[in-house]
Amino acid sequence: MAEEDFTEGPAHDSADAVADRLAAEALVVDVDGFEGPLDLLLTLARTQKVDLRQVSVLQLARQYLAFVEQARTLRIELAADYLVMAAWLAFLKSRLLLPPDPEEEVSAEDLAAHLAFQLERLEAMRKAAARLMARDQLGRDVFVRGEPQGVERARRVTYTATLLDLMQGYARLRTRDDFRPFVMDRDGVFTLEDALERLRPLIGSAVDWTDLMAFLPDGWDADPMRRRSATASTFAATLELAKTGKLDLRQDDTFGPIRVRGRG
Amino acid sequence: MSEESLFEAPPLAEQERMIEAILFASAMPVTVPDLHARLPHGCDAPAALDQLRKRYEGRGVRVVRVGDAWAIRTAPDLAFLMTRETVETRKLSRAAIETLAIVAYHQPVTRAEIEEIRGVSVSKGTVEQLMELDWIKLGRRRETPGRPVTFVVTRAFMDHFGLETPRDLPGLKELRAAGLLDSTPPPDALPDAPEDAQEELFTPPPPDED
Amino acid sequence: MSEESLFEAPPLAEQERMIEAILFASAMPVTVPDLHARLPHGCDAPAALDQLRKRYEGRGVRVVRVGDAWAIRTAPDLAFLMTRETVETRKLSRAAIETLAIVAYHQPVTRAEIEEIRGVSVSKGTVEQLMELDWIKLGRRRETPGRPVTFVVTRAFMDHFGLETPRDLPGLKELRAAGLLDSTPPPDALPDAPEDAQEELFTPPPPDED
Repeated sequence: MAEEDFTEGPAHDSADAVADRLAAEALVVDVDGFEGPLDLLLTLARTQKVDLRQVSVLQLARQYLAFVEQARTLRIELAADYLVMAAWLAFLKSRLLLPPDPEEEVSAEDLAAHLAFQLERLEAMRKAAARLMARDQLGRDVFVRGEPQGVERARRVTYTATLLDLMQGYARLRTRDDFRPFVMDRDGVFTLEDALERLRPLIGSAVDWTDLMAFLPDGWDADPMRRRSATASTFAATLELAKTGKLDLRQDDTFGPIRVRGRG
Repeated sequence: MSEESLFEAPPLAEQERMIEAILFASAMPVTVPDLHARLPHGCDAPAALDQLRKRYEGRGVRVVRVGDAWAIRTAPDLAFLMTRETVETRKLSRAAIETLAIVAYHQPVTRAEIEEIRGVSVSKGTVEQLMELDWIKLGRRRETPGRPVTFVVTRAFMDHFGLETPRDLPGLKELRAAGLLDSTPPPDALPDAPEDAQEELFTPPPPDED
Repeated sequence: MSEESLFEAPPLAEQERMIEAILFASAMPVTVPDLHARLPHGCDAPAALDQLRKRYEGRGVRVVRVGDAWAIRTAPDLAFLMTRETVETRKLSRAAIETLAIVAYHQPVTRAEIEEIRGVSVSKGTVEQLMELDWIKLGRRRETPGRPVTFVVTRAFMDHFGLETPRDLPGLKELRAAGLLDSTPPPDALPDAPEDAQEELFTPPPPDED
């Protein structure tokens, strides 16, 4: 595939050579523009103007070492990986020039072939990247819906509970009930409010003096606790109503029955 | 390109494709003057729009007029495709379960009674949630001072929990047999006399429920 | 839901309309499972998509496949009309473009492999930028010593570059045939990317891989 024979030494006699030299200088000055030694090697390989499969690795090694040497004379600082590559290429160059050593596990030709493969692969990836970027791209060549209609999310929540949850919940409550801290049990208490509520409608009809005990609610006189509570609150209620002028109270003698009369 | 357009407008079918692409990609409805500004010189946007509109008749999207502009919109009969209902299942809160249990075991029951049994006030939200779930409903008013409303469980409640009647709910004895009530004294000893209540002062506190 | 399935799926033409509406409404590609989830039960999205795609051949917009998803996009030849919609994108660095191509052609690929191919270390910013663009993402870990993470390209990448499948990458077959996508480990003596080379000074060589 070589389009021309290339000499291994530097060219002297053509305009091409001048151009090559200028290019080489540009390379050195532009060392920051390279993406590492492999990139530099690929650029150098291109100057051989051959298919990368035919590239002369030996020549490439010389080109690279010459480049590094030149950079050194120009006092350009090269990154460590350029120098590592230079050392390795110097080693490869010497191996390629010597007759093959049967003791060596990896032949110099294998190493050279792999380097050529790496260069070819990098070149292939560059071309692939260029082709990829040349494709029709979204937002540049191809366009999406300008007025997208979002999917409305209607979220519905359902609650679950099992019969076991229910039973456990109830059991929990009953358990707590058994152990609840002491509170006044209100079952046996007839409150002042209850008594007022009860007395108000009754008092209008009590035109004559009536024993207070007659106003106790039904069923509250059997149990002494309940009778005491009902009596107390009914008495308190009569005091309340007497104060507002709804009834009169009288007690004829100490510990005698308390009697009530409505004022109409 | 621009030189070409000076001479001849693209064929109407091509104008139609162009408008189709413009309407599709535009974030807003596009007016006819706007279309003319964007199309090659000499195009007849109204004629091309007319064709495009006919092309989309009966399709999943339609070319519609929005004021003095044009847009592509979803066909109204397919609007249902644009909402997606997600159903999320959640466990009922402890407060709600307890309230529900009390209504189920004690119905008809007033809010005050529920609060007395739970020992805490019942939030409005809890009752509302249970009513929304259609598991409890209002029963008859209690014929006591204030005529408080009562709550009862619903048919839906019984369906959900697989009960024929509320009486099918396991009783305290059964709860105990199922190991749900193990750390407690028998229910007969429930405190209704103050003596019992006082005894409790000396009973060690129950183990942590949760 | 199970009751619904007793009903027949809508006719194919109707399914086509529905898919048309769904794809028009979305700026992002919609997957086939997603379509099935939104369509009535029993629909055959692939068959309807096939019809829909044919219907839009040669139109101003096209039905395109992006992996297992589908989208409607404007025809590329009409890009000149879309100057208003054009999105200015940040110019990608050469390193980013190459890294993207390597991930696309070699996926799943580890960072070390990318570095091997480019001959330089990959900066963190490059990978981050590509991940931010949602063009590459983490793939599965490689089951080799160290279990390194791998990178793969995303659906957004395919959508952006108009690829139906990762196999549609330009020149993929030729590259593969030429052996340029093989992961050939370098012969021992080749220098690696600097960090790795340094690491190896201190790390014992990994056990032989199978």
